[in-house]
Amino acid sequence: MKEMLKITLSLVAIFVVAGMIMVGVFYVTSPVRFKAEKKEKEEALKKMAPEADVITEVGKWNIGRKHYDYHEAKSGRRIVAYIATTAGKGYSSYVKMLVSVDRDIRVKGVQVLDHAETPGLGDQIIEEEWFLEQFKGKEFSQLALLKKPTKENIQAISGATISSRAVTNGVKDAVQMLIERYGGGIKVATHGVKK
Amino acid sequence: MEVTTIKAQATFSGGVHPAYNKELTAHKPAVTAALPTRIIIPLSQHIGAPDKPLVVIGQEVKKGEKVGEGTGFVSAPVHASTSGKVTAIGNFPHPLGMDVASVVIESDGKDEWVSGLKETPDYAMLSPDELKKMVSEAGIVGMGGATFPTHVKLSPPKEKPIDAVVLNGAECEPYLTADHRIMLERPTEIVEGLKILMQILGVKKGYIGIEANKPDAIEAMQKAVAGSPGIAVLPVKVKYPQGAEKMLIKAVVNRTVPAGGLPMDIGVVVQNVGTAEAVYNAVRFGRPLIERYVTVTGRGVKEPKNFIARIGTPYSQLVEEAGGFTDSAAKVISGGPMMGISQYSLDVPVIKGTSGILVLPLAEVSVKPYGPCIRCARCIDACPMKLQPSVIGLFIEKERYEDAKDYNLLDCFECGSCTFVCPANRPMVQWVKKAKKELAKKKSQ
Amino acid sequence: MKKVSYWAIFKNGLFGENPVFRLALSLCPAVAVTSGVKNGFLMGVAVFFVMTMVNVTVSLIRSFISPKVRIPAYMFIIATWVTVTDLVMGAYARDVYKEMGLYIMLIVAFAIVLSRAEVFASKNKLIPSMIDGMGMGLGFLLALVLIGITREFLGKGSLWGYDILHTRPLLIMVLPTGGFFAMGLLMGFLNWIDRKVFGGTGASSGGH
Amino acid sequence: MEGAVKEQQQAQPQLIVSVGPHMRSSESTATIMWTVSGALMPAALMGVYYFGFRAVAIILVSIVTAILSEALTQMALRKPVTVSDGSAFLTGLLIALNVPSSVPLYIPAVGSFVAIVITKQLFGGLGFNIFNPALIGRAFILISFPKQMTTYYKPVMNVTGMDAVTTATPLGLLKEDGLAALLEVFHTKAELYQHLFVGNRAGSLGETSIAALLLGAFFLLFIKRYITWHIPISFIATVGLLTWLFGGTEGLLSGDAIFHMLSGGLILGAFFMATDYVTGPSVRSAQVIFGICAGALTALIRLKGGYPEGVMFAILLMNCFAPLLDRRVRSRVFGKIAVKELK
Amino acid sequence: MEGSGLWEHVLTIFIASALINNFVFARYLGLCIFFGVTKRMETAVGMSITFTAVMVISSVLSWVVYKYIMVPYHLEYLKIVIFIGIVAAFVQAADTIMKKKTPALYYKLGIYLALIVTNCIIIAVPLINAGEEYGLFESIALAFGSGVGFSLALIIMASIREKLDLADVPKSFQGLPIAFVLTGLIALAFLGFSGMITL
Repeated sequence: MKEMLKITLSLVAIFVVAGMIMVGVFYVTSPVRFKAEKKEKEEALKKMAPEADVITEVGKWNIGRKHYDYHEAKSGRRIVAYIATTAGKGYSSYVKMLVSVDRDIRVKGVQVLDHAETPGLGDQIIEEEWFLEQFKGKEFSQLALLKKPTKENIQAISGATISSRAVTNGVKDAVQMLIERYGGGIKVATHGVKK
Repeated sequence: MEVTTIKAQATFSGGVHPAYNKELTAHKPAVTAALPTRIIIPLSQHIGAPDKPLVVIGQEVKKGEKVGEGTGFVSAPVHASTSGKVTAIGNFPHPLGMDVASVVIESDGKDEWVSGLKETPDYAMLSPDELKKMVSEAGIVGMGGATFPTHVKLSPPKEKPIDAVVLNGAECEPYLTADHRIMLERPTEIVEGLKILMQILGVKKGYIGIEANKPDAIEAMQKAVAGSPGIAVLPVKVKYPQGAEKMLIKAVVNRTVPAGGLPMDIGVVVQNVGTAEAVYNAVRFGRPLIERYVTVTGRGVKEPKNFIARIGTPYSQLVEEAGGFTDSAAKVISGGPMMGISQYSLDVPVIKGTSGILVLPLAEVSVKPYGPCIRCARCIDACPMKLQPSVIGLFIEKERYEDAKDYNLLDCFECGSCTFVCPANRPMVQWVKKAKKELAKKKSQ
Repeated sequence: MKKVSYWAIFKNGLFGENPVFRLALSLCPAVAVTSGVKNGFLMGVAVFFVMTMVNVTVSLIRSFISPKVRIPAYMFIIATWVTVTDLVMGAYARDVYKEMGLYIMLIVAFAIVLSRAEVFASKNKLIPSMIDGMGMGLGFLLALVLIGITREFLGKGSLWGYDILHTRPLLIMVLPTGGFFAMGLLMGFLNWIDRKVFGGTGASSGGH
Repeated sequence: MEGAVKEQQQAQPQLIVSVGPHMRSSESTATIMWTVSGALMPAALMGVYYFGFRAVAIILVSIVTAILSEALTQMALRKPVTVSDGSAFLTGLLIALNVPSSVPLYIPAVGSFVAIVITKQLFGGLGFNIFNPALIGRAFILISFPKQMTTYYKPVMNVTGMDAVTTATPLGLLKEDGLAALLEVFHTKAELYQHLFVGNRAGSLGETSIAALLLGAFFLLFIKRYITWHIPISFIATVGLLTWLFGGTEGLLSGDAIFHMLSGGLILGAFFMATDYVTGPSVRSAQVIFGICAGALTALIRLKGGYPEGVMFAILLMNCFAPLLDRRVRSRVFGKIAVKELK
Repeated sequence: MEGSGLWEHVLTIFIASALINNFVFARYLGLCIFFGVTKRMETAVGMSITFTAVMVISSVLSWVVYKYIMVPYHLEYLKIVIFIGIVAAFVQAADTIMKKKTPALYYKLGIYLALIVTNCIIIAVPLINAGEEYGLFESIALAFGSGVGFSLALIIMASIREKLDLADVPKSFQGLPIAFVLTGLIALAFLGFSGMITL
């Protein structure tokens, strides 16, 4: 009986001390982590609209079961860009992206946040800088993927068509959503996005 | 009879097609070999315990006199194959590869039959037991090579009723033509022998299975069975090992001997055509088994021939009578090339199971080293027992005998088909023999 | 216990009983996080930290804890230190953590940590235990770095993220299948060296 | 009686004594390997005809690398060097036939090296490899050099192989752009089938000309009887059936089975690589299962997977399962009523 | 996947975790056990059965605790301690109950129970479930899929290693090194499934 008590007490003592250590570390690190996460996101957003001084989240939208958000970027009181998180279905993963558009809902920039596409093939969407570059200035109707050189539309990376399509579709979805929210006069040429 | 008309060649699944080489001797009538001056009669010419000698050194014996007798049921007596004097009793080389107790008789040249041989023209009136006794006394064993005492095979237990006797005239071993010749030269005797066997077993159906590459033998046998009710001659497909008991039964009566079982389990008794002839001689004339057909062949002898040779005749004499070795002779095999046993010397005598002496020239002797198994499955296709020799071989190579047993090693009857076809030259039969020995050793421990 | 020099204890973890190549314990992270040197190094640091701390803790309380409940107690201690590591890396090493957070958490299931606590720390004083933990941790770290160098150099043509070859010689090396190849070939190669150069048995233990 | 073939020579006329059988068939591992290599020659020649000098260079490089790798590894392991058995030659040839004509020459060399050293010699050499060496070699270089290995040239039909134009394979076209794009290139279905059959299309060196491949396959199946129908026919038929059932865009039964059976590496794979003795099951019924599963996997990868062609992965996956098949499916022993339940 | 129902998602998770993201071949988890128990087919099969059962049940328990205790009280950061506690407690309980109720089964599978606690998959699955915020059925699908995938890996590996026993592997590579290379080759073959499903 006495031994049982001793065992229990010793275990409880370990639990308590260990628990205190963990709680202590948690309280030290969690604000750091929270801040770091927030900063990461802000920096990513900032990159999408360098001229803005305030970027605020204004709503949520979703593709299928997945939820994404979108933001307004303001310089002073003037809106300079809308930024949406989005994703497109790639070869072996969803390619998560940030898409920013200007007030005319033309693409300002695309940034890939996260993906798990095949090294050497799919990950060329990041490695080949011209690919994301060519989205700049495109209107919704121009967001079509072609497998030949094009200035008007989007040219796929040869050998990485599926990943290229993932990016294009993700951007298209986001732009369409932003047109629906902010487009006003802009007509959506082809409604219903092929995925 | 419903079976006589079957033209389609029945067979079993598996098997191989080695070059048959029978043209060397098939057309040559058997000649009686000369009387040897010295005859060696091994006391072990059958499966079972060796006989005890009935003679002493210096004793005069007559042709046909019993010189050795067994003690158990599974045994067969041996007889002097000529008249003369016993000059030695001791261990002498034997074609199965070891030295065996034997009786040596110096021939007196007179070749006198022992007195008191009883002729029985009306043997059809005898009872099965009387007939069986005669067969047993005559020392008859399976002459296809297995040398199982015939009277034992003719005494199935009561709970296993027999309904058919199959005579084995397939002779699937390449080169050999002894059975072929005996069927051509003594068809009536064979059929009468078959009838005696049927009488002993009390069965109504008799079959003679002959490989289709011996049309003359088939014709001769068909002629001989004409008018005998219940007996039919059946051509079977030319394929090795068509003459193996289980394979012949499958082909002739389309029954499958259960694995690990015997033909009697499915109501069949198989005997070699030569055995049937010996049975006839024993019953009709009271003569014991003292001579047999022997093919001496191969490109290592000058004049391949068929002989009627006395039991005990040294191989050297028969080889000499066949013109002697050619310059390139390199290997002497007792029996056929597939299951025969290669010999260290020509001093061994013809025994009851000696169907042939094959002499191969150097060029035909395979001495290639073996390589790794490439799992081509040719052996699996070839195995008449449908085993997986490749896997069995791999296990034995690593000395994993229990695993080999798990792959039905013990069902192998060592026909050599797998080894014949193996492109990597793997000595499967040799391994199987070794594994069986190791397993037996383990069991006896 | 026989008096063994600290250096011997330390060296044992590095070479003689290298947790990855010799003891063949905790193989999962060895392949999982070593597509790059940096990840392998940080994983190694995490394991180094956890092992040292666990050994220290276990050694401190070894007289105080009843042998009957020592395994659950050790596991709890391990889980605690892993949680601490996880929280710290989650806060201060963000970019690595995003890639291999799951594997950091899985240090909790590493057989090597529990086995050193049980085999060594529970029977030894504080300092030797700490040195054993450090030696083992460092051995683990070295192994991970070695695999990481092989894979990153061959797979990406870079080291620690710095592009060296400006081409990717064998992309397969950064994929799971390449990790297995790298492990197998390195292990075989080290066995070979062990046999040829040091005359050892050159056999890896049978796993686990 | 121990040992392989023991020669014992005695005083008498020096007789050779060995355990039977004393006759052996004339076939050897080497004749099999060289004959299979020979049966691939029509396909190799067609590859040279369509893709020019580059094809010759690729074939030479991969064969030489394979043979060198085998010889050097065997020397390093102090084993007898057995390159004369033709198995390394065959592996090298198969790798060459399985790469596009566009690849730089070091790529097939890497493939041959991996095939011989990692897939075969590390596992104990010929007869013990678990996977088809040529296919592992190809998979390895496909993953390592994805861009080069998926860049195909149109057949040029001139000696130099210059001025080649890159294009997608028919399967690639179908997967990425649909049937319409395929017909845009080949005009009509009949023309498509004809191009596939004679081999005037983009693809790996040795896979394009179905006619040449079938010639070799016919030789092996019916003349030499080195392979049996079990694996190739069940393999191809399953691909045909499943692509017919599910391969169409207009619901069930609208797929183009003929197209699927003629395109990609199916014929090459089914007759020359799935039939590899070492890496497939050896019992016939297991071979049929092997073929059907490989066919199903091929159809699955082609129709649903990430790669346009699935033959290579299908065979490799089935190589994984071959030991299991071997274990579960054994030959029915003569006279055994039912095979005893295994552990 | 868009717009598709829960069940399709569940099925997707199941297939993906069994084949495409197979824990052994694509995520390198459970390797100690994978190499440890695949020397003989019997142990591989025993481990497969035990593992899959423990996997599913413990991940359900973990899910319940996570969803109804840890999330409401913001204790997510303790998930490592709590999950390993749940697994260990469950394995201990299963051990005791099996020993009492079904000694025959215990005799067959008991030895594997002890090994399971140090298997990283068993702790990885609840951690992934928590990270992905899966629902109950998705969690079960991941657990069962992982169990099936792991079993598949064990059985393939065991059958191949039995064959490998007969092979003449170079000395330095015998044992683990060749097992690693072999796993790499199997993983290479399993790449054929890649791109089939996107999670």
